Formats: sequence, C-alpha cells, structure tokens
Amino acid sequence: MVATHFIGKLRKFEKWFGIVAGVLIAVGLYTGLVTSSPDYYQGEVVRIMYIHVPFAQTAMLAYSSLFLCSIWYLWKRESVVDNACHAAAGLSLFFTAGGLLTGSIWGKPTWNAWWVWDPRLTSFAIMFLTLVGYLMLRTFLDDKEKRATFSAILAIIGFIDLPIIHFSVEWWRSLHQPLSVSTRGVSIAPDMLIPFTLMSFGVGLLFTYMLMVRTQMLYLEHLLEAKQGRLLNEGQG
Amino acid sequence: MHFFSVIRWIAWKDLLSEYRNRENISSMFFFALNVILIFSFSFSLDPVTIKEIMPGIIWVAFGFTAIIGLGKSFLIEVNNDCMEYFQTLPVPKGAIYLGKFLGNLLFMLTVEVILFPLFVLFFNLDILDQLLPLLLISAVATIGLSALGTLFSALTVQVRAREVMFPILLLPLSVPIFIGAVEATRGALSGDAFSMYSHWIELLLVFDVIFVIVSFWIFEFILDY
Amino acid sequence: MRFSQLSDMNAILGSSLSKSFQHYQVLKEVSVEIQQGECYALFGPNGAGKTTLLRIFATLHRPTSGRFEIMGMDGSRDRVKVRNTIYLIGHGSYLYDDLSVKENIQFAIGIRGWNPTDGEIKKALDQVGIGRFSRLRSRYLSAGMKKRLSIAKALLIRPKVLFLDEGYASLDERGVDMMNECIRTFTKAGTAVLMTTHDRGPTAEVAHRVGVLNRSALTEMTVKEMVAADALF
Amino acid sequence: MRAFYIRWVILLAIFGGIAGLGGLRYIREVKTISPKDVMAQSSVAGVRLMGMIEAGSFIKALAGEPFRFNLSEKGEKVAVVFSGEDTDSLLRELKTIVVVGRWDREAGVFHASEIALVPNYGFITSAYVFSLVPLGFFLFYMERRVALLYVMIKEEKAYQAETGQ
Repeated sequence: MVATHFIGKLRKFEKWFGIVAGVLIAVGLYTGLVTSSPDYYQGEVVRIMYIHVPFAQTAMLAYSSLFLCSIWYLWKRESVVDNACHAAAGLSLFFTAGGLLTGSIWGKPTWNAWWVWDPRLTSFAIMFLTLVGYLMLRTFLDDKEKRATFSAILAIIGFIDLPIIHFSVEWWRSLHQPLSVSTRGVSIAPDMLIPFTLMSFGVGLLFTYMLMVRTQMLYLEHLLEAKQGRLLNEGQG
Repeated sequence: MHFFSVIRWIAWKDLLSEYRNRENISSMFFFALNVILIFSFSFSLDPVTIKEIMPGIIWVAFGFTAIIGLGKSFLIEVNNDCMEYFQTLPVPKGAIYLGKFLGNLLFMLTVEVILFPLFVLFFNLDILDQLLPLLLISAVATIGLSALGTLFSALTVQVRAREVMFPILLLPLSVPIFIGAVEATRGALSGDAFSMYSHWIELLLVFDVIFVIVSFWIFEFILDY
Repeated sequence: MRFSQLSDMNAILGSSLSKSFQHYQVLKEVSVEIQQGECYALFGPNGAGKTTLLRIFATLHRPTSGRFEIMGMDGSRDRVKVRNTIYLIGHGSYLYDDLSVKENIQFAIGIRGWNPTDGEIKKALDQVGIGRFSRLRSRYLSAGMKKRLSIAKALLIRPKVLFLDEGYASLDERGVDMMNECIRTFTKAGTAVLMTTHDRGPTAEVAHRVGVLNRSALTEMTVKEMVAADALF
Repeated sequence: MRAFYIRWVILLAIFGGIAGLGGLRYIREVKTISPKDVMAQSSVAGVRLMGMIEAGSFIKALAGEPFRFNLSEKGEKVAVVFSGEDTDSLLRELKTIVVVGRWDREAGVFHASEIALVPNYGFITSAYVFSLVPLGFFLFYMERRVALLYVMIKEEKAYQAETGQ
C-alpha cells in the first residue's frame, strides 16, 4: 500500500518538476549560448561552464540523494525506496560521467590538457568508480532484500568516504604540483550569472524529475515481473 | 562483559584456524614476495630512483596482499553457513565485526613485519633510525585497510563474482589510505623530521576512527539484511 | 491436550505469513500455532516453502507480509530477544573445518555467553553418539556425524523453540532413533519443536501434530490421519 | 502514447530553435573571414578578420600612436591598424588572433576597433552535444518505458494495486 501511494504521489507531481525544469533549461540555454557575453579571460569557451557546473552540481545532488535514500531504506525497508536508490545511483552515474566529460572538454582549451589530477576531478573520478562498483554489486546479487541492504551499505560508506578522499587528494596535489595548473576562478559578470543560475536550478530540477520517472520505471518493471511471475506460478501450481 | 567475550571468541577462532592451516598468511606472504620480485625487475634500481619509488612499491605490495588476505577472510564463514549462525545469534553484530577485524589486523601486521626486512634486504634501504615512525605508519594504515577490507569482505563474500567485486569496491574507497601511507613513508624514508609528515599520519588516524566506527555500526545490516 | 501442561502461551504463532522471492510467491497467507512442548511436523513437496517458513520463524528471512510471535515476542521487532530462545538445525553444519569437535562446540556455545564444562560437553556428545570423536577436526566428519554434532549443540543450548530442517536427513537407523529420543527430551522439557521432514514412519513416533504445506497453503491433520493417508500431497 | 510523442516533438522543436538561434549568433558574431576574402570585398564595417600576426611586421604602440601589424594566412596578408589598448597582451608575433573593425579598400588598411582571442566553438559545441544529446535520449527512453509499462500492466489480467508493497 505504501508503494502504490508513493508512486501515485510521484505520478501526480512529476510533471510540475518536468515543466519548470524544461522552461529553466530552455531559457538558460538561450541566455547562455546566445545573449550572454564571453568571459574576459577565457573568451567564448566559458560557455561550457553553463553546462559543466550544473552537471557536476547535480552529480553531487544525485549522490546525496542516493545516500539519503539508502539511510531511508535501512530505516524503513520499503522496497520502493530501494527502487529510488537504484534510480538515484543510475542518474548519479550519468551526471558524473557527463560532468567528467564536459570538464575534460573544458580543460583542453583552458588548461591545455584533457585530464589533470585536480582534487575535484580526482574525487569525481573516484565517485564514478564507486558508482560503477555499486551498480555491479546490484547485478551480482540475486536476493532482493540482500541486494537492497548491501547496496545501501556501500552507498553510505562511499558517501562518508568522499570528503576524506577529496581532502587527501587536495593535500597530495598541493605537495606535488603547486603551481603549474591552477584552477583560476571565473569572475562571474551579472549577465553570466543569469544563465548559470537558470541552468543550475534547471538541471537540478530535471534530475528530480528524472529520479521520479526512473523510480517509477524500476518499480513498474518489478511489479510487472511479479505479476508475470504470479501468473506463471498459478499456471504451474 | 559479553560484548568483549564475543570479540574474543571470534578472534580466538580465527587465530586458531589460521595457526592450524596457515592458509591465509602463507598465501599473502608469498604473493607479496612475488610482487617485490616483479618490481625489482621492472624498475632501474639506482639509489635515487629507489628513494623516489620505494614508498609506492611497498604500499602496492601491501595493498595487493590485503586484497588477497582480506578478500578470503569471510570465506571460512560461508563454507559451512556460519554467517547464518551469526545471524541467529542473540549478540550485538558489531562485536562479531570487531572480532573479525582484530583477526585480520593481526594477520596483516604479521605479514608486514615479515616482509619489511625483506624490502630492506632486497632494495638496500637504510631505515634503522626511522624504524619507529615506519612501524607507526604501517600500523595506522593497516588498521584503516583492514577496517574497510573486513567490511567489504563480509559484503562481497555472499555475492556472485566475489573475487572481482572485492577489489573493485575496496580500492577506490581506500585511496586516502594509500595516499597517506605512501606520503608518510616517503617522508620517513627520506629522513625528514617527524613533524614534516605527521599530518599524513593524522589523516590516516581520522580515517581509521571514522571507518572502524561506521563499519561497527553498519555491520548489523550485513548480517541482518 | 496432553502436551499443554506447561503454559497456555504459544511457542510459535504465525498469522497470514506471505513470502515472495523476486517474482515467485513461496508462501501465501500461512497461519500456524504451535504450543510449548509440542512437536509439529511439516510435510510438503519440494519447493513448497517448508524451509522458507522455518527460516522466517528462525529470523533468517523477513516475511513479505504478515506477522509472527515466538514465545510471545514479536518476531520482527524483538529479534534479539527472540534469538535468545531459538535454535535452528539447518542445512549448514555451522562448523569450522580446522577446529576440533569440542572446540567447535565451545565456540558455538561460548559466543552465546555461556561456557559449558568439559563434563557437560562430553555428556551431550555421548548422548548423540560421537563422544569418541571429540578431538577430531570437524573437516573429517561425515554428514551424519555433523548432524549429530548439531543436535549435541542444541542439547547444550536448551532452546525454547527448536527448528529442525530435514530432521532425519543423512542419519542412519540408529541416528534416527537417537534423534527421536532427543526430540522427546526436548518436548518433555517444554521445548517446541518444528521440523520439516519426508519420513512418515519415524515422524509418527514423535510428532503431536502434522501440517502439509502444498501450493503455498497449509492444511493441518492429526498424526493418525497422516499415517492412514495414501499420499500427503 | 500519442500525447507522449507529441510532447517530445514539441520539446525537440523548442530545443532545435535554441540551437538554431545559437547557430545564427555564431554566423553573425563569431564567424571570421580570412585576409584573402577581406581583400576581395569592398569597404565595409563590422568585419571579423582572423589571421596570424606576421613575424617582423609588429610595431608596438607609442603614446598616442596605434598598433600596426600585418595579419596573414596562406600567404595573403592585410595591414591592420589598431588604436585601442592591448589590455590582455594578446598582441604577439606569430599569434593567431581575431580583429573586428572596418575594411578600407582604397587605403588597403584594416582599421580594428577590437581584438579578441580565436573563438573555440568546436569545444563548446562538443561539450553541449555530448551532454545534452545523451541526456535527451536517456530521458526519452525512460519516459517511453514508463508509458509502455503502464500499458503493459493494465493489460496483465491479475492486476492488484497493493502488490509489491
């Protein structure tokens, strides 16, 4: 009953998130790509920021929601919450990969390298690997409850580890390459702030919408499987 | 107290089994020996290069040894469904974790203590005056590694493809241990003052404290899914 | 009823328990009551969910829906208290290959917070007929001997509720007699015994009540009916 | 399902429109022409010219004087006069830059009012394409799957709303 109620709520509210996210992203893309001015230092390339930073922020948001859903699952043990965890992990992996890819493309013209061992990049790469491990663990576990619990444990451990990883890589970087590559802060002019804010909120809301859709998708797949299984079961019995 | 007697019983059982069959320690030891051998062929061994790459070699060898040893540490529990027995026990599950963790820590430290003289021997290191800091570094790093390793071993031992999953889960999340241990060892081997690299040991200590506590708490859910 | 002299409280109470794995429903609305000192035998075809029901009561699985009580305690909320009163003899032997029989017993009981004396251990081992092997590493035990060792542990633990999964499997004739003797010892002491089995003969000697689990539903009958029936399922 | 596909066509139209506007802006404000093309034109204003500052042609601006240099590409060169300030030190010999200004055909001189870095639109385009296109496909796939699943579940006979709790 909890699950049907929950899915009903998702179905009721998802469209508002989707519509607002769509509008924000459309306006953000228009202002970012068409009307805003290029950056003083970076020139036109700064426009990558309007897609890269929202992706990276959303990856963090997705990972945090994976963490919260995992705690929620361990607390209440509702299988629909496990569906939400699974959905959040998949989306988190998608946005992390997107953030890494756009960051790499941004890095080439600004740092003249596709990849640098910058603390933020390194933490994201490790987060990416952890998420791949998470999804692999899910595929290798057959028991439904065991899968839900074990993956929740992994998500929690990974989330707690993330700040320590970031911190240690930062220390390590400051020891080994203090100057050659500096992440020069982008000075944000007002007309750049508008597309940036719009895109940040837009992609964040889009993630919320996608999480709602994907949770539904996984729940429904599960439900369909259960129903087909019951029909099969009754046919046999 | 019953809590501590659970820890004692688990550790006693692990140590006695290991004493009887010597499976874990000997496989860890000979594996690490092979790693050292391969490394000595792979790098030019002039004194300057050795100083530069030695900490990395040591911790890669110890890290892989940990994967071999810790990955198998819960195998003994699933062979005869002992995990199931643990699950039905009316005892705090965290105590079971601490017992396993203690046993693993002892195995790892034993292997490291045997291996260390071999590193000195094969790579002509001069470490006598740095012995105490080095011991401290390997102790704090090994605590963190076995804390995380014991937890993931319990997690992956009930999973298909456990040999693959264990390193895939353990290695990314133990990055801080490797960074801290390698940097601290580098400091110690190059003869720096202790205060120059003590912040790495502090980082390792923070990692240890956090993960022993978190694993202790979360182990309940592994046994009682 | 003749076995209810000890207390009116149910040892096991399951009400409308359901359990599904993935998309396969094993148990559907199964309800059962077992009193203290009663031996309840569970029959059923392979895959009917006997072991699953046992494992739910032994707090190894969580039921998908429904609730159950062991000795009046809620099986989902008071798991630790429930576990203090139960013991499961399942398919696994719960042994460590490199520890001796005696050490295995010491570990299994000691971790529950009680250290039996050598005499008590010897008595229990003699009762199940493996007293001679107390110093043998359990690696070398046969399946039947492992089963006997599990019973010896149960004798020492003295649970309020004992679960026997395939109670007579891998035991020889004398082993089956020994098992029945032990079950009688337990039920006399007020322990409720819930066993799954396929052997009607030896079960008829000890069981007080019989349930047949088929097509994920439970039908109950008396021992007489069980013996008289042509086929149980 | 029909409403679903209509919604996606509308979405595609909106985002295609934005991409079109971006493309227009690129042609108007970012696209450059080469020295050869500029010399073929008659005198016009608002030209964006890209080329490399020829070695040995660069004359540093003294007080009150403009910068003078030649921009060349594939052997063709144009003399440029730039009277602004080189605040970002963009002007160096052998560096490829963009100058914006008026082409004076009679004098054969390009009067630059602005200088800029070479725009790197390839990176921007690839960043947006590599992130937004997969995002679109991902979203489309998920929504379509959900819509299909609702249909399939309705068609299954033994539908019970409370299953899977």
